[in-house]
Amino acid sequence: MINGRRHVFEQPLHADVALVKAHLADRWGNLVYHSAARNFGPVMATAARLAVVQVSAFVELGSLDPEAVVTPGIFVDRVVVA
Amino acid sequence: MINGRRHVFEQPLHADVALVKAHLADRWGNLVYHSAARNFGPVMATAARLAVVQVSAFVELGSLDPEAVVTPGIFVDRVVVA
Amino acid sequence: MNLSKRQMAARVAQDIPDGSYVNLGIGLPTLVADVVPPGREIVYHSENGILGMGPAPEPGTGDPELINAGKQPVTLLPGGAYFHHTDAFVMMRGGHIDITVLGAFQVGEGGDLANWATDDATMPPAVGGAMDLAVGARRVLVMTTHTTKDGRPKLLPACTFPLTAAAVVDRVYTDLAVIDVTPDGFVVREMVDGITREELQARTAATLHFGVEP
Amino acid sequence: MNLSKRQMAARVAQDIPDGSYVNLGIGLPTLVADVVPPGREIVYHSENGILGMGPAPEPGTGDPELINAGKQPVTLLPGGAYFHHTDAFVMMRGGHIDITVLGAFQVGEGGDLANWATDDATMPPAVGGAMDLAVGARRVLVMTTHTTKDGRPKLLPACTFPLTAAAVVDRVYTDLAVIDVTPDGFVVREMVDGITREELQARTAATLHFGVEP
Repeated sequence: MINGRRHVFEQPLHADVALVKAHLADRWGNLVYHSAARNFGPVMATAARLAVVQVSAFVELGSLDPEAVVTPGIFVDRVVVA
Repeated sequence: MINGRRHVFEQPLHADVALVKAHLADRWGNLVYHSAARNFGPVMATAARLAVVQVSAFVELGSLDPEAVVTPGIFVDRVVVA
Repeated sequence: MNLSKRQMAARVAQDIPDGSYVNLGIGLPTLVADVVPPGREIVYHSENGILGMGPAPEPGTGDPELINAGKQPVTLLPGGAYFHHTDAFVMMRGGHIDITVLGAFQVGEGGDLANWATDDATMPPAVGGAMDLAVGARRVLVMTTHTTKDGRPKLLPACTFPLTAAAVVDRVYTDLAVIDVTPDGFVVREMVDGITREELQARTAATLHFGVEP
Repeated sequence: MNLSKRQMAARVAQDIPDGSYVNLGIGLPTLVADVVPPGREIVYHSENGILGMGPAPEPGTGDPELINAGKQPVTLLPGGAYFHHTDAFVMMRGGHIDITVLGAFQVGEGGDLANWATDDATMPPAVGGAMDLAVGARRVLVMTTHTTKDGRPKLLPACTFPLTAAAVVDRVYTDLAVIDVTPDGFVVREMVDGITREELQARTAATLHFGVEP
């Protein structure tokens, strides 16, 4: 019960590994996505023990706009360009 | 208890009104912030019945990068340029 | 006599005010966007992370990653924004969506909605964002044929299929009628030409009341 | 004999490996960033929504909105990013911060930390992100003077002030010693020149053990 309304309490799910597709990454693992492909990646990256990300290109550190980074690199463990 | 570890369950807090400072807004109420001023605004805007936002400038609809909007306009009720 | 899908969609669209935030469920409800009266600015939400969704792109010009929750190619209007799954559901659960239009397998006269699983083992259940929309949207409109293909009623005293949500439906639009869910049960507000009250009742398992819109 | 604040910070900095994600608590711990050995790339997190925080700007050149959790002006390194409060706390609570360095009013020999409220009614309690950091960071380092200004011990059998978190502290750096929290209690790893074990014990309420680093 929260504020007098019934709610279901869902236990959080953790993943051992998340495989995420993003658009661009830099050396720290900061990610930006492309349009609706943003859907699950940013969320799963935060919830997995190991986040492995496929990106279309790797860019110079500092070239992603710090205001527009969607997944900060702290959530990213491995980046693969493909 | 979640995964065998004790947790405190905090009841969610709702605000009647949130007063938020952002950087730019468009006619739909989409917002971008400036550096660390992003801290509380995006979160409180989602949790308040009425979100009133002060911005430094109002921009044309479509001129904010849809990939970089931080607070989508659906969370924003009033915008004041000041 | 029966409304076509497009006519049903047009009837729903009449009831969507200018400036609404709207989520259209997968399937039949997506037709609504095509028939909204000109001049109304509706902001469409898709639970896969889009606000300000525009119509389908011209063939061959679409962005393969710009799709709606039903995996159909869409476009983004000026003012649109992308966000992730959790933010999409914050909008739904937090009561920020003005109107959702959902399909239904069954609707109970108390406003219960069943639209994700049947008793047919060959149809895999699929819930998507329907539970969160049904509970979170300020107004829940259901758009469905009045009966199943084999003629069984969908408007029942109580749903027999697993519920999507309890006591959430505000209004039902079928190919035969527009019906409100009220404290007194189903109240028919409009009927198509060429059908009688008795004929409509015969295709409905719950008791129908008839009244003009308050 | 006693280390200066800067010397204490330098000792802490020795133990921060290259490539770590680090959150430095408000006050004394912020000094650590100034004395990290050159060549180490440390990514500093601030719970007000910054990752990749750089040193204080040249006087007069700062961005008034680019401040750390202690409201001091900072800069952003290439590769840095901004995010909101909730995401900042997801990083902390989710175990993504490798090391946090926190101040303390008291540390219990079981690793309990008290650093947000005292029994002094004239000092308003202030918790900030300390509870989430203390519980969430993979390694919790405490940096504090060995005793209070009026000579009372801060390392105790059990804290008497309200706890920030229970059984979380890994290592304590004081102006007199480096002390690990172990299953056997406090184990002194290093002492400053000019102090004896007895003198150190005399300034400590909990029993000290002495051992070389494993």
